[in-house]
Amino acid sequence: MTKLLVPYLTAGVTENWIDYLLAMQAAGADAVEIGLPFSDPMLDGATIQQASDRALARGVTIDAILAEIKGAPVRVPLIAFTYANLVFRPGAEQFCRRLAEAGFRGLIVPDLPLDEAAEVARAAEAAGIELTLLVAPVTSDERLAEIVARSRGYVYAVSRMGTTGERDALASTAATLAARIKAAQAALVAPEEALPVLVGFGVSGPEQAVEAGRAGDGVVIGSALMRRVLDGATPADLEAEVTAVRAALDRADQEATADHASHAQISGHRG
Amino acid sequence: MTKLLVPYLTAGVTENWIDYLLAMQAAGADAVEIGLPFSDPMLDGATIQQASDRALARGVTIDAILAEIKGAPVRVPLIAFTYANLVFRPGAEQFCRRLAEAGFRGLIVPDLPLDEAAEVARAAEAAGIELTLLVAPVTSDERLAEIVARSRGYVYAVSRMGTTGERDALASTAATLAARIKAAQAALVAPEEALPVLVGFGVSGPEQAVEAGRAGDGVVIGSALMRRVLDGATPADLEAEVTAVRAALDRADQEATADHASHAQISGHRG
Amino acid sequence: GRFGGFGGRFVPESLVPACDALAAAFSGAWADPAFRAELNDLLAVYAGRPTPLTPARNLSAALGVELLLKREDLAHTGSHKINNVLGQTLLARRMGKRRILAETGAGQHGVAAATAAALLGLEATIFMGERDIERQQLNVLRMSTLGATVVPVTTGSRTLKDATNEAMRAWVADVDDAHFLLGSVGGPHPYPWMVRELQRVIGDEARSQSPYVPDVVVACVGGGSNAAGTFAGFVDTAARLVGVEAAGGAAMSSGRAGVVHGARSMVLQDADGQVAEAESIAAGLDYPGIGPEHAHLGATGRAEYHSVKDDEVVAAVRRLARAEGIICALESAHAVAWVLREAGGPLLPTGSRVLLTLSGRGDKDMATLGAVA
Amino acid sequence: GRFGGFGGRFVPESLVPACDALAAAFSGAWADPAFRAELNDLLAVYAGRPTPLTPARNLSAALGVELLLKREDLAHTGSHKINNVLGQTLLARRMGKRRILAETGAGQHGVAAATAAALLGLEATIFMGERDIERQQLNVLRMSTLGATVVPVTTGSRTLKDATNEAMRAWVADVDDAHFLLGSVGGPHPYPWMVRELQRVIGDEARSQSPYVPDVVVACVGGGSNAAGTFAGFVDTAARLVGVEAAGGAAMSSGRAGVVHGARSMVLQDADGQVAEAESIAAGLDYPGIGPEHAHLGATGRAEYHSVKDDEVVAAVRRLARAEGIICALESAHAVAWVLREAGGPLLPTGSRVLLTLSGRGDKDMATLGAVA
Repeated sequence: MTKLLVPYLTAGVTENWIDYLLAMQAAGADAVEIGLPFSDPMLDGATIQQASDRALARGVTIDAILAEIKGAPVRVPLIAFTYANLVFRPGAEQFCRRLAEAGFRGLIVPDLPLDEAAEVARAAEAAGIELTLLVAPVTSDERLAEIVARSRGYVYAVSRMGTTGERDALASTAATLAARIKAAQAALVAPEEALPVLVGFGVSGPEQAVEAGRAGDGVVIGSALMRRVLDGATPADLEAEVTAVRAALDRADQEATADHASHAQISGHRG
Repeated sequence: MTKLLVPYLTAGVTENWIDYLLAMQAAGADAVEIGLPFSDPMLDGATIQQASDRALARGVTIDAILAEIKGAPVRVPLIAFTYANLVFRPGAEQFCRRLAEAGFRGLIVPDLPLDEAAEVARAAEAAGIELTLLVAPVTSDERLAEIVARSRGYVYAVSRMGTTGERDALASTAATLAARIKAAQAALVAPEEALPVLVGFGVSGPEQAVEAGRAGDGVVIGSALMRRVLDGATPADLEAEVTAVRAALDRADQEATADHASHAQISGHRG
Repeated sequence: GRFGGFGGRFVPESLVPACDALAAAFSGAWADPAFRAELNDLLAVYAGRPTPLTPARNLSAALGVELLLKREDLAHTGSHKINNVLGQTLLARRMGKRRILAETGAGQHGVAAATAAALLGLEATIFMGERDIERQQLNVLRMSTLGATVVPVTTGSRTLKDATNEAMRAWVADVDDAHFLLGSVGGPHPYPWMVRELQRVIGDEARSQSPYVPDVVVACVGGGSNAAGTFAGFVDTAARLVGVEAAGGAAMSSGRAGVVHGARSMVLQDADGQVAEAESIAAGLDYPGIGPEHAHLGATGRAEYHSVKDDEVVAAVRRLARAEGIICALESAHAVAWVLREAGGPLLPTGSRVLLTLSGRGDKDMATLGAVA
Repeated sequence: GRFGGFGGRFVPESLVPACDALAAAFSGAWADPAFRAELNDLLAVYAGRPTPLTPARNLSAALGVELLLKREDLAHTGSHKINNVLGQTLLARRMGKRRILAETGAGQHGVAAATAAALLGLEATIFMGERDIERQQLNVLRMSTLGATVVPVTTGSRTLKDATNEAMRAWVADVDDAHFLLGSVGGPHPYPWMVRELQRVIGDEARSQSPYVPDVVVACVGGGSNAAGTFAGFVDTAARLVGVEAAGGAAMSSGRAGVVHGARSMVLQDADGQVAEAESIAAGLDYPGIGPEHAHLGATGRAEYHSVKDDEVVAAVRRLARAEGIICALESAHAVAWVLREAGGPLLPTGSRVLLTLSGRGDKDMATLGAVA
């Protein structure tokens, strides 16, 4: 099974930010997470903070972002990643409706844990938006089961305790957590109905992507790409970058398929 | 009766300070007050403070001052003006003995009021030094009588409440105080045994000197002269200055003698 | 954790177990007489409680009202912040934490946190906006002297709001070892409740010290911890409760409901929901939000919230200093400024009996005041 | 006014009646229950008395002694100086004075004097050496905020000694309208007696707060008012009394008997009797003399006087801050430094029970400390 690749892009970070989105699409992204910049990105590390600050300093608004997306030749599914206040300010219903109208498929709100998610979940469902919930390494089994049951589109495995951002190595907690989610899904639904498990937070470069992909069903890469954008990478540069990750994931997938029988235990509890 | 003129000089204020002393003598001073510089001249205004600081900064010591005086052709009586700590440091007896050896006639210690003066008074008497006590405008009649009785050489009338230093006008308290002292003396001793009353603190220039002289038997001029020295006056300049005061006092004396009968009440309780 | 439609726990999933554990630990500790006794002992023999209730005789005579001042400026470290940090740091130690993380604006909470950490043997890391570091140098030096690490926050408006973000980020990364020592009545449950409980000593003391139930109880409000603690002592009386905000950070008057720093409350924000940068001469009130309980008290009408401008605040510091010999913090001066402005008017009629919490002293503000002389 | 061979009243004749009147007025007031009640009320509801007695648990454990801290740092304005100024300013008002004149070194007495004057409606003029103004900017700003006039003194060493001279000169010139509000236990009679009586509240409180009579009672000494007030509470016990001077201003260890500022006491001076310039990092101890009662207590052996160096003092501020969360004044840190140095040695054997007066807080010293970091 090919691992999903979901790159992240802060909307509005540059004037030509749509070009980065299209580059990601061209490079074989399975979906793209669109960060709607927020003034107080509590769960983001320095890179995404900087990208958000830059976008806001450019004066972007949610309306403008959605309009640009609507006008762009996007075929890949889009998932909005933003904070609760941007959702509640216009009201969850209106916010989700506008996302849907702009062509979004999903929504991730990192400061909206299970206990506070009901209102937004209802609004999202009504608008046809998948509200993906996050699971953290410290989430209890009981709670994890409930999150898995309520999440839509994907289940987001927060690979480590910490903010978004590049790290030297993928946390060992990532594999453990993905396995726990898989186990919970197995107890809950038939294998073919299980949502893909995306591993995110601190995944950077092809090697870590492969490792994260091995743990779950796919990988979100954010800060590592945004760092390149902030440092001046062109859309073409970014396309090359994402293409390399795509290739590494595909190669790893072929190897895994070949080695499947002998390496079942190493590759974990895949459903 | 000719009014006494007692100029004041901070010892050691310049290298040639003895020349100022001799200039005062030449100008007709009846006595000279020699300020022995102290680090904390509590009762002195800015001019004498500055003169004391300058002398101390030059590194003068009491020994050196006394030696210089001893070697100078001084004929006029000298009165030391200094603070209690310089008296007590070597001990009052030794301090007074050294003054006497250097040719001093008297001693004034402004921070040694009647109640604290016994020890120094004994030491002074033993050494043949006249310890002159001060009377202030706020001194009670009873206390004033005792100060008058214990003072030696002169009685020092502090003309005003305040520190030494030039003022625009002589305080009205000066005449009142001098008259009170005279009255106390009249009650105590025969007119010919009464000590001269010197008026000091804030007397500057010939006019004020005349006014102060009229109130008592003589006048101490300090800050007005030291201001000139600090500003660079030569000994000859200073001699001219003191000569002018001397002349004004003498002239006033002649006028007073001539007008005596008709102005008795204005000129006060002169003995 | 819920105050009507406000409050809640809008935090990353990574922090949910920590918030749960904290709520449970505080519930347990708060019900444990030994914990209460230890805290009360520290408040008394270490922090100098009870703080006096001082009649402001000269101002009262001049204004035609009876003004009592609750003197949190006399508490150890110079503000009411010590009440909260001693409680939370004792709790952190009880929970086996090794270090505390704290945000600070004016530096008063940071100094208090560094103090409690030194006393109780925990490490302290204090997050402070770069702009606040510049204007509150004295408190930065105090924190360093107390052995705390002060981390400059260079993002956003470089003030309290951003320092709070950064402290929460640091907490996520070290949630086992670290206690996030939030300084005000904001943040996710259990903070607004816990901090109010730890600050209610202000109101409880004032209630028992005051010869009467005042007509009006006034306190300044940034996040609102000194006001929450004060109001807690009088919420069950007929006293009017008045919170005074900085005009440039008036979340109650100019804000709208929103979610920041883990709670739904009133927030200064734009049409998209981007949080506005507050602007106040008082670094401690330079904050676009307010504690959720205040939002609730305001929504239900139990408390009123007004605002005063920077120049009124500066004038209030000076007037109180010259009339009563008390130099209060710029933050606390907001409450004073409101009384000065309204005394004799419809909001504060002549003869009113007013109890005002002076949340802290003004030493830290002397440079700022000097610059506007 | 006489303490054995020390004390007395070495002032210009112009000040004798004022000193007499002051002595009589204080005698009368001190015997008047109404005056005592008004003062005690202000000390309690305004100044925050009683100040706590804090067990320094961490330092005690580390040093092997039992250390109790009398917390004058928590009194209003940040030091014990408030005790004296409230008493003298009430007295000045009772005597019909219109203004007060005060000298100040570190500025703590100046701030306290400006505070009391503001509270009680008198004008305040504070004399402060130019050098001290430079190193204690915070306190200069506080005095101005309180409405006091700060007069820079540019003569001599431009520190406390010269400020005292200047204040006395100003007093001579306005003796009817002005009260000279001397800040320490020096000066002519009745000051050393009056100030000690006004400060004995420190010792009396500490005595009643302490669970035992300590083995050693320690306080820093410049002029020596906090030590005098502390010792007054224990002079009739078996406790050893220890005053700690700055090495560069150690009048007891390095001085000789002399007359400065109106009293005979121990004074740093040269062979002629010129008063030496003291040199201490603590502006409040940068003084070449000491109160006459201390000279007497030292001469009779009832109290011991030791000295500590600037670097020990800086280290003591930091150690106390990190161990107990208390940033004390550089002045107070002299007492701490002595305990740190001697604990476990012959002067302060292991197991000693020590009561130490922390005379003030260290906010004012943060810039100085920062510079020696």
